[in-house]
Amino acid sequence: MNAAILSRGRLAVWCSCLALAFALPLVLKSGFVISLLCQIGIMAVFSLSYNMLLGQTGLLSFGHAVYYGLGAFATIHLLNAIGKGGGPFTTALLPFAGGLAGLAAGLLLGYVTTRKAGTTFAMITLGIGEMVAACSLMFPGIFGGEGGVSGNRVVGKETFLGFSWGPQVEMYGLIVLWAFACTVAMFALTQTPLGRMANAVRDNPERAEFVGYDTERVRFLMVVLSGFFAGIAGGLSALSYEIVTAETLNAHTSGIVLLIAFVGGIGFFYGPIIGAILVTVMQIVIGGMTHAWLLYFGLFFLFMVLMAPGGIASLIAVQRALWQAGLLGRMLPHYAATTLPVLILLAGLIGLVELSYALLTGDGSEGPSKVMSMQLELKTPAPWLTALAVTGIGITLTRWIGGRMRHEWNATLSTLHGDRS
Amino acid sequence: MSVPAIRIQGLKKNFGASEIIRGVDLDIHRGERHAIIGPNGAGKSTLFHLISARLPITSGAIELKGENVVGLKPFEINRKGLSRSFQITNIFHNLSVFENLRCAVLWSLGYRYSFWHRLAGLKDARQRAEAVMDDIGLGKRRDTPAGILSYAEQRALEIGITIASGADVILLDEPTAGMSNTETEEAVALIRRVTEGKTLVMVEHDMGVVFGLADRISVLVYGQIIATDAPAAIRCNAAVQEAYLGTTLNHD
Amino acid sequence: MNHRNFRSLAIAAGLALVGSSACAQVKIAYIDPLSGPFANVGEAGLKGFKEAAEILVNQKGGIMGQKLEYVGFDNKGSPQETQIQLKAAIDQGFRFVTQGNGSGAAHSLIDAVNKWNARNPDKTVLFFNYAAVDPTLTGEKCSFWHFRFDANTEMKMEAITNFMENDKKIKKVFIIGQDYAHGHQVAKAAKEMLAKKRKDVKVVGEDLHPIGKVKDFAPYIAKIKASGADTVITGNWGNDLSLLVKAAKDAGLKARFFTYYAGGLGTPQAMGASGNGKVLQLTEWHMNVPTKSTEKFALDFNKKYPGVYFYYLRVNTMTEMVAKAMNTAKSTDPKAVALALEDMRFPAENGEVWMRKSDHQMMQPLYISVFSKADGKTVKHDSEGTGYGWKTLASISQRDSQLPTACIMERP
Amino acid sequence: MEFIVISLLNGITYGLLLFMLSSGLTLIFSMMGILNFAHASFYMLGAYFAYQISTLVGFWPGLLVAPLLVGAVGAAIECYGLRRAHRFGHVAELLFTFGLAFVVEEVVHLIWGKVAVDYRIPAELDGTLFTLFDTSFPIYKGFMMLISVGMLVALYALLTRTRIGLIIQAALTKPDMVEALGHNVPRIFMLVFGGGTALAGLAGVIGGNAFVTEPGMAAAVGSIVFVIVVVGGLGSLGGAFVASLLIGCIQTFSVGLTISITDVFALIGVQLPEGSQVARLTITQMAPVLPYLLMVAILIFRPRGLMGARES
Repeated sequence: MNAAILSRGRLAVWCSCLALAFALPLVLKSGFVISLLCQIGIMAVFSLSYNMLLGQTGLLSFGHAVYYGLGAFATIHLLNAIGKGGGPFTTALLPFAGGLAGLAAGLLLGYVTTRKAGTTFAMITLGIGEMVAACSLMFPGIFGGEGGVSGNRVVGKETFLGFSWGPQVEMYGLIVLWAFACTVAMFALTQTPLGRMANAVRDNPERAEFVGYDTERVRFLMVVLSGFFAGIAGGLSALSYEIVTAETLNAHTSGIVLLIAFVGGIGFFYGPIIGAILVTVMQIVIGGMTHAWLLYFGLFFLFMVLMAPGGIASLIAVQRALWQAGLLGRMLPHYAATTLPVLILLAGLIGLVELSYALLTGDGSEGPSKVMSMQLELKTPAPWLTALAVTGIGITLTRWIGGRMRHEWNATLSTLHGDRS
Repeated sequence: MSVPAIRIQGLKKNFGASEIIRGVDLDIHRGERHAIIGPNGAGKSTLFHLISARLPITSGAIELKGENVVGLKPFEINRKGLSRSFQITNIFHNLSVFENLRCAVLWSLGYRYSFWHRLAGLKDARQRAEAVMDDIGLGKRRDTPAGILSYAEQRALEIGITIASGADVILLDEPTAGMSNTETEEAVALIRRVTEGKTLVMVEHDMGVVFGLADRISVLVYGQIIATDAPAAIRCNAAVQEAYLGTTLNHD
Repeated sequence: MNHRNFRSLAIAAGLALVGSSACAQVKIAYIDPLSGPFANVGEAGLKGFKEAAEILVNQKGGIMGQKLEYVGFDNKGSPQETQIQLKAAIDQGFRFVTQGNGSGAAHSLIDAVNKWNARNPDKTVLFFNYAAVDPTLTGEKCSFWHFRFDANTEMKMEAITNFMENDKKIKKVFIIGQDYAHGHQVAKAAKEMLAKKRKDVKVVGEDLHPIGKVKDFAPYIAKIKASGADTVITGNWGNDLSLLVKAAKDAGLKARFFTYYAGGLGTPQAMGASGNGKVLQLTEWHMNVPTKSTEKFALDFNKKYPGVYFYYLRVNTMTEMVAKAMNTAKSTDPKAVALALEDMRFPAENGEVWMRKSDHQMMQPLYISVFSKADGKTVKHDSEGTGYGWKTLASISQRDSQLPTACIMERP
Repeated sequence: MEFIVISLLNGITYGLLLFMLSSGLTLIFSMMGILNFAHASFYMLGAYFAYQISTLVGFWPGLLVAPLLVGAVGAAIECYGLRRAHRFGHVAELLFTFGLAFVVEEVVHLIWGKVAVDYRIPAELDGTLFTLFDTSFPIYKGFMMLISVGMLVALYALLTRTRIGLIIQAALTKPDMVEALGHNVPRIFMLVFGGGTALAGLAGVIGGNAFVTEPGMAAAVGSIVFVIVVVGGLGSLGGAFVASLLIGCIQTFSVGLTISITDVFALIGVQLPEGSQVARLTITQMAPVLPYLLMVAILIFRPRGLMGARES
């Protein structure tokens, strides 16, 4: 370890994150929350590995799930193959095998995909992703067909330091360890010559060639390494769920990881972690609250693309910069003032969406239906008009107050940049 | 004389039906400062692109220090010790000045695609990048993202990236284009300083710069070199005068 | 439920179970896709369960005075999400889960339930499967904690081939299916059973196509046509089935289609007239099977939920059987309920059904019917408002679709 | 012989439909540099609009109105969404269309429900056009071919006979030049995006009832259209045309080939070990994967595509 990775501030942040991760299950004891945390840990590793491509090398991939899925299958097959011969210690090391499978897949597929960058790369990965997903259903012997391949992570009767990995909490601990190790490794990678040259290739591939680097090779290596970490994430998911299905390597999984990385912020190392937390919680918690979650999710994503293309992390970074420049105080009243109209607007919009969903998927019976814990008569205009009115008021207020905020925002930003340059 | 730094023979380049480079023969000696001048559209930048393999040649031969480099990729030529700058600023916009320069020195220091070395621990890379940074006068802008530097600073960085790897053959494509007089003077001093002991080939429009810097000058007109000589001789060359000033001078 | 009913029920409950609250409920978690591409299937199923619980159990006195309630959990069709939702349900105190869409999710659930019960013997969970038909679920992977209320792929094929045995018009059979476990199982069962029962029938072709990827089935139809087949057997469902039938009609293919899933959830609508007289299905029930009360139940259901059509009789059967088992066992402990369900014989609306103890596979009567123009008599009701409905060709008693099982059950 | 002719007809019909989709995608890509991920969503919208119109006033008005509506929706999305995303670069644009595909699918769920709608072929087109070797060829397929070819001719005329067509054509080969000439005006972008999506909408109108109109229809064709664009060569309309027909035919012909991979290798004298899963696969089973294999092969051996002029 070294000074660059472990500068005092950074060391403190890393350690407190690790401590927090280990402390969480002490506070949140429900099995559901533990499962949710496991999922977040897995997705954090997966999306960080994805960001090695998108954020750091500028490669937009639509087929990253291939590495994740192959890693998962390799792990589960190995788990089953070792069977009684293993023990908790070998089980704990299995995600590494998943990583190697991801690495091997990266070697093979990366050769084809990294011949191109940019849009072509995006399309090729999409095609290869589709191809692997389609193949996976043709070979039920390897991919288990529709039912997938399942295994049992509890091997034998003995324990390793008291852990059998049976209870989900123990699995969570294992995931935290792996996720932490992977995060440190991936961060360290950004601080190496290859990591830096990946940034250079992202910014200006031509110039990178003229300082002696083969951009194709840089992209290839990044795909391979990213495949390795994606494979580890897949291996962790195999151990956590004890089942792997062909779904883990299809386009949907690839799409989700892209969403996570982007929403979190691809320009920052920690962005995907924020994304993993946010998106997983949205998916599972909001998904449990409303059936319209996919729509909300899509709209939220579009909003992020148009309004905050740097993701949540960039928003945080800007606030931090403002704070350091002593300008945050100038913006805070405006943030506060904007909150109310935005909330009104959201309430109106959500009301409209939920009403529509209730009308279309509801029980269709006469009489009131339950929408957002209110008993409403869907067939009468009253709730609709109310929702429309609230939306209208929200739009007007948001435009009015938001316009003033934007003015102030631009002024503050120019002050900020003025200070800098 | 020893093997020339660059030897070009019968070089041709066609874009579709139009010939842009129509048979260039040129020897660049080791250690000389060589300028290529000529009217707009003469093919100066194209010639650079051909030498540095940014564009494939149509026919002919190019040797770098006696070695055939036709068909090599840009990075392979770079690794053989030829480095170039661009007319349109070509830097890593999101990286800081220091990172730009460090990227430029990594390969030549042999770190290749290493993902086991820690950048912060690479003392030689840091020192070299810092030395170049001071050379080009950007020491104070060390951590500024290259994208928000002023134009002249970006041009200086462009030169910095080009020389940082320690290549002994340097190609500069209009290094002072778009600069004010003072900036140009500083740039000339910079170029003179950093190319000490190296082979320099440059394309330049500013005759003050050309005649101030160059040991020899080649004049490229319509894809052919009409003259290669010392500055003083070029000044009096009739063909050059004709090319630059039209036909006001008598041929005979 | 109206107020008076509720009060009388509350009093009844109060009398029956001293100490238990009148509002106590038996809750079953319904873990199926409620969003995403298969949400329509999942939502239709949930509505069916809720309706069945209300009308068939709660309005008839409930379970030991308690109300039965199904609560939806959205597994988005994913086996992994299924496990997360199972944890969520267990956290909320659910001890019974039901699922049906997709054998992948069913495998995931059966595994998770087995492991959970092994690791938490004091908080066991019981899994009722209403539609996942992979034979291995009651075969090699059978579990004490799993009950299946739908006939599995092999049993259905047994019924279909029994029917074919007597239909001498059938000479050449073509098997087409989706290229995944279910399609493979259908094809395998069809070939084996035909070889046993009708040596004179030739299987003239067999094709597997990737699931959900084929837009134009014309080339497959051309092949079927070239093979001279008079009968097609397919396990296809959803669009893969509708498109197949449509393409057959376009190309003028005369062969009949024996299907598993032509009867519901949008397929009749998508097939429309092109299925007329050519598409046969095997189900435990359809709208034109005479029953005591299900006809009314279904009509009320269809009226109450426009656009959703009552399809799963087994949902009703399962709900009633579970209620009966709980009432018999006088307990809502999963193990007690499981023991009460074993070997239960129950007079369902489509005939007597039997829950076999050895593998927890329910045996029930099955019907082969053909898609034909509704005429108000034999085809009294049309399907999904298409003007076409199902006409019964044959009924198969529960005994005739029984098959031996490979199940070696570990009992607690 | 029979098999070949029938398969050829089927392949060409399918290929022409694919071309209607990929031509719009190619146009948008060459003009704007945007890979419209939501392109197939507009195809779906076309089908649903046409269904809605057909329930109100019949099929024929829908044939005209639905594509125009889709085009209008496309133009509006370009104007209010894409243009903003454009400022953040190509990745943001691509992601915008990616998210758009999500939202369109959900909105379709919301308005038309999650099951297939009953979008039928009009009675006057329902029937047999001719019977060939005992297999009937439906009128509707003939109609689809007619519309596709008509559209092809119209597109050709537009590109070669009008000013905007010439600009678009120039953009296909020399995007920088067109930009430099000051044609990079938002209005042209809007028109091209609207036009491209309208083409997809038209494909939806005639494809929706030939196949099934349901919320998954966009995802089903989405990736194959990308394969066509890559195989044909980015920005090449001719390439997209050839690739569409090629892939249409590959998909129909491969279905008819029951030989397995073992047989294929046996033809070239290689004996594969018995019993492995790969070796037992037949070409038929692989049919839908073949386009992707073709794409990979093209990328390895001819990276700029069949007729592509430039690499991206």
